[in-house]
Amino acid sequence: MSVYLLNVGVFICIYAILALTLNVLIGYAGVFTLAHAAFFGIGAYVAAFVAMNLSSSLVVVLVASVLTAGILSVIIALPALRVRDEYFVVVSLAIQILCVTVFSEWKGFTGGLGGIVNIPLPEIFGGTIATPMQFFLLALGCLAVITLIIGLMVRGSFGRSLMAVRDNESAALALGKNVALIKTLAAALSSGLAAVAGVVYAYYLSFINVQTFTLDTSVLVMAMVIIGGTGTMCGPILGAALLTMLPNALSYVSFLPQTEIGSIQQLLYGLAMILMMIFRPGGIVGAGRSKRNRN
Amino acid sequence: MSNCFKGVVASLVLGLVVTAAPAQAEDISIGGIFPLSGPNAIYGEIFQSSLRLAENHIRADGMLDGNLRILYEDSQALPQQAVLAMNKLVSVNSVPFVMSAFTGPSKAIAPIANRTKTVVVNGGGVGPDLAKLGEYFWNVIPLANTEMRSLLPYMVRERGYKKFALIYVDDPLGEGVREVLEEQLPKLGASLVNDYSIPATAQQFGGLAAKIRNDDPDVVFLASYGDQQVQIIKQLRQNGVTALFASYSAFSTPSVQALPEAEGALYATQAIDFEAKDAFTRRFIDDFKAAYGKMPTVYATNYYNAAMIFAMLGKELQVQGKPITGENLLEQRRKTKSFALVGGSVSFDEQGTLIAPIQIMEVDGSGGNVLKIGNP
Amino acid sequence: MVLLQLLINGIQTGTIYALTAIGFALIFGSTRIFHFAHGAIFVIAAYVFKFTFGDLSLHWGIATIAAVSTAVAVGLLVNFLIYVPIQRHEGSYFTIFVASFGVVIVVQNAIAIIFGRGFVAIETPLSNAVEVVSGLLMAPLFGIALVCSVIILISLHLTLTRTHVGIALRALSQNPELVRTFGLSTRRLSTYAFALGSALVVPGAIFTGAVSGLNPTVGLHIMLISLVATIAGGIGSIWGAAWIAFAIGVAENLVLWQMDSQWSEAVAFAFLLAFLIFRPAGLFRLASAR
Amino acid sequence: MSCGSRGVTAAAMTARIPAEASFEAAANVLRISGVSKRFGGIQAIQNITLDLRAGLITSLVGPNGAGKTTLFNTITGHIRPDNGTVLFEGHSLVGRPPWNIARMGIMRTFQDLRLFTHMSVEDNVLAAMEPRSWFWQSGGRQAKNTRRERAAAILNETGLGAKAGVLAGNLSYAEHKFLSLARIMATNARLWLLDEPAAGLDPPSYDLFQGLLRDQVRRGISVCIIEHNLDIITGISDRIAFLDQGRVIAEGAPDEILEDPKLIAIYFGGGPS
Repeated sequence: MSVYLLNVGVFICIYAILALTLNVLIGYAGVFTLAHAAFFGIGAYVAAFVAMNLSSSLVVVLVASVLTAGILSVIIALPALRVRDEYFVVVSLAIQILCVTVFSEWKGFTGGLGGIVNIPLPEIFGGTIATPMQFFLLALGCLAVITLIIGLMVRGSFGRSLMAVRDNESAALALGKNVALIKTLAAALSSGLAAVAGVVYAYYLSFINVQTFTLDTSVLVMAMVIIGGTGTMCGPILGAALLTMLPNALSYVSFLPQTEIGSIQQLLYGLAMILMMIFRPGGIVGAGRSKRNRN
Repeated sequence: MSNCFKGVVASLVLGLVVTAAPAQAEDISIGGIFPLSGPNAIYGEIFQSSLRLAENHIRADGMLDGNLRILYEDSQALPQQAVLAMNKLVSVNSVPFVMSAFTGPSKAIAPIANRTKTVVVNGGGVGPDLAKLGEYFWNVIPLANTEMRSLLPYMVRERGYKKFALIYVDDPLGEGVREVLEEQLPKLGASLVNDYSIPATAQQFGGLAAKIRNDDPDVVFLASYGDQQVQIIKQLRQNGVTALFASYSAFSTPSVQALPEAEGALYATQAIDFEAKDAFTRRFIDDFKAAYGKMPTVYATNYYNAAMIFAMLGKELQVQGKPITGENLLEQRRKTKSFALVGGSVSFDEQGTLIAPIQIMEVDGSGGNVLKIGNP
Repeated sequence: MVLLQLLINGIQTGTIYALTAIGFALIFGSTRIFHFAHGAIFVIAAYVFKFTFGDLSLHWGIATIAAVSTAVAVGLLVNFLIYVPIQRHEGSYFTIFVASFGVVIVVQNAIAIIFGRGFVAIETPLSNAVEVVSGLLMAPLFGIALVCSVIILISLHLTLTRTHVGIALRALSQNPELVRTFGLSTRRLSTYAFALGSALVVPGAIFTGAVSGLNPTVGLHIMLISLVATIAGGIGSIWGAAWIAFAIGVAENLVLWQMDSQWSEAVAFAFLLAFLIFRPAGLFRLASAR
Repeated sequence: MSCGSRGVTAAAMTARIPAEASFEAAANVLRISGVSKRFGGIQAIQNITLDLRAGLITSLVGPNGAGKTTLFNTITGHIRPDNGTVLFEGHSLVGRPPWNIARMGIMRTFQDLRLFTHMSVEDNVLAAMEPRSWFWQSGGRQAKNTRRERAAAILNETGLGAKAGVLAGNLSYAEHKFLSLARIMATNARLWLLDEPAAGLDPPSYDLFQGLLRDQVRRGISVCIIEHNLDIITGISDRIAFLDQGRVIAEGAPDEILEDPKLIAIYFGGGPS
């Protein structure tokens, strides 16, 4: 039985990583993006490519994925971050959709809808990670490290700068903050670390295809962050845990029509998002009042 | 901080409770990974209906020493859920044999099957590359390319169609179909004048119609599914495409059969002789009708056959006193020349795909009429 | 000839896009509410029409009225029950957007549960194309759609230029201070904006349902188009939005001439990116300034 | 600067000898020459030429819409002038991004304060202290401690010492004003541009404010203030530049400007805010 729980645990860790990294942008930098799943995907595809063609070493794969995602995000962010607020939401939406198109059309690299199968097991310190327990520990380790990195980051001066930009961009400018640079760094950090989730995912399933990296995933992760609590450290983790297990929980509610489980799940978190925004914009963990001020 | 981690822990415990499900070791358990929720759940129900029948028959005949239990897991027809389910079945219930459906999920779980030496049998997906997923991945359904290899010669030689245009969803199945057309048509002296790939989500085909009209083919070959192919047929006809439609077994779905615009369209499916007189077939058909008040579909039949194949192999192994493991099942299948299944005796090719007769069908508004039955 | 046919199809798609985009542009322009749920209202309107006209087989007039009234009602409800309370405690685009996005998810899945996820088409002989010139086909529906759109656009133009509310709305979308000096309550105006904007989705919804069929997610694509159009057209410029939306519709079809259809959406968004990044003010900024 | 020299009146002599002396001596911190900016149809500022002298408090006075804030925005790079030059300690500012200008040593406050409302008071000050935020700050732990000590000192100076942990958003009006001042004190700016820093302060906090300002000026900070309240202006200004309709129409010592009936007429004609 515990093995199945480990399965769920691995996915919770993966989504927690995504939620935490997305929160860096949404919660701390006040940059609202819908393209997070794209970088999750980039991480996964790069991991698959490296693992199958270059090196089976986990470390190499991790480095490659994180760097690729980080650098790509910088290349995208530099022009994209010239626009703000609603405009950036739409830009990120466009980026997400373009990336999905690339994922499904660049068959040579991504295998399109068919995806990539038989991704080899990761090797680290000479051993391979194979059993669910080992994978769970791997996922948990990654989550812990990322939590640590982000935790330190938001408590340090960079975190202060991010929040300053979030709270009032022009004031931050006037105090000598290079807002564009700060936002770009935040994007690089967020996307780069999101790639780690992609690596774990690709290895764990040893199969990836475009369906996993669509707008739906971006929205799901967004919901995790918002329901858990923007601008907090453990809000996103809690949100990830709750939403990842929601389907399992629902499948035990006997009176629900099984054919509609998927819809009901989405309906529930859609509803949760609305109510949260009306009554508790800070999320479950976050403060009762808003995490953001008028611009 | 602490209270929030309490929250995380609490929710994990919650997960423990809700995800816990009992597993009996003393039974002979096999798995079924089907869409039980989500848009494709209807298929899951069809598969289960005939598997329930198979379970009863196997128990009634005491084919296996031990109580056969089929553990169903929900894939939602999505890769990720399928892998979750596969991991659970393999590592928790340690089943030797899993039945799967749909190309995406099947491809996703195939690596696990080979890694853990667990047999996976597909009775629903027809993507050509399902044949190439390793020795532990079997198909009890002929794949799209097989169907087309008998459909195309008929269309070209006997019906004299020369110019084909292809509209395909750009997924493995669609790709496979295109490859077969590109490879086969020239040999037959026909030509693929143009091929158009569409995303699985597309719904506007007015523009496509314009281009097809411009190509002016004899046949428009479709490689798409369910609602979308209905939309394509409708909109192409509405926009003045008069060419004949053709497809692989995808056209056998009721929605197409009932579609007036599809009248006369050609397609190929696996031929199952429901009229066969052997007791095995009759028992299945009679009991199925008795239980569900209608004729079994091809899919229902395939999964009944899949379960029966397991029972037959398992019986053999028990006779030989071998444990029923994936490895032994594979070995035993290779030893077995042919299986007496619903619709007659069939055998596997070396890749583990069923060699079954194919029938050429025509949409006639009343469930399709058979034009020709032949072995590939 | 293909190109001409594609152009005609493009015009058809473009008109539908334009009408929907105007609705969003009107709401976003005059209230600055990032009303992502506009797409959800589109879906609701379409299904209501399909249900009343197709399933209950009522007269198309009644069905249209039903669709319009539902669309308006939902639009206003979303505004009063969600946006107004949120704006009361704080007004950042972020909170509004998330809530609005929540509405989209809820509606999409509610419809999926009620009507199923599959395609449903509004059956009508009018969507069967007839050959007008040799090799050039047009569905009667296309003519109807075009005429309706033109009438709607003209009447909208009159409303916005001749009526007190219309002028106020336009003023509001250009600078809110002006309106306060007018002594008009922005709250009341935003009600008008939501009513009018929501009503404008109906024709697009009906034609989409008849031409290409519906499914619960059909609203998303059209919503994205409206966003692109509104922002590329320049916030506050309703006609800018209309033109861009129309152009996207045409472009989407023309790319089919050389490309496979999966690129058409990508093309639209490539445009958007270029716009936002190199001309953030939008194409019709100046046009709207007068 | 002819009007500047005429500005040395007997009254002024007696009023602020040291300041006046330093005025004659002081170098130009900021030299604005021929700066104009037009928005659509409106000429916000036209051909402004103005010098800000080191160690003095210069007030920008004038009716609403005279272009005072626009002038600030042009200096700090939030607005790019159509023409003209702005030199800070000899370096041109035109075309530099605001953050760059700020790092050169020009900091400003805003009429609407623009605090970081969801950060603690201390973090507001620290954020101002760390313009360059890479993922880490140089100097490590002990540099960090010195920053914290300095922040605490500044908060005590501005009377916010007790509120260090409070969210900036939850402060009172006066405290907001002082926090925006504290933020600017935390930077090492040599030129401060304050947009109505004292408006609406009650007498005690006003005295505190004036004390702070004088103290800073004594430490060599040059200040330019936009202010409407004439008492405040007379109270703290060393120099006054009078703007109307985007032009500098007079510049000189406070009493000189404020005794000019013509200017007063314009000022009240323009209506105080």
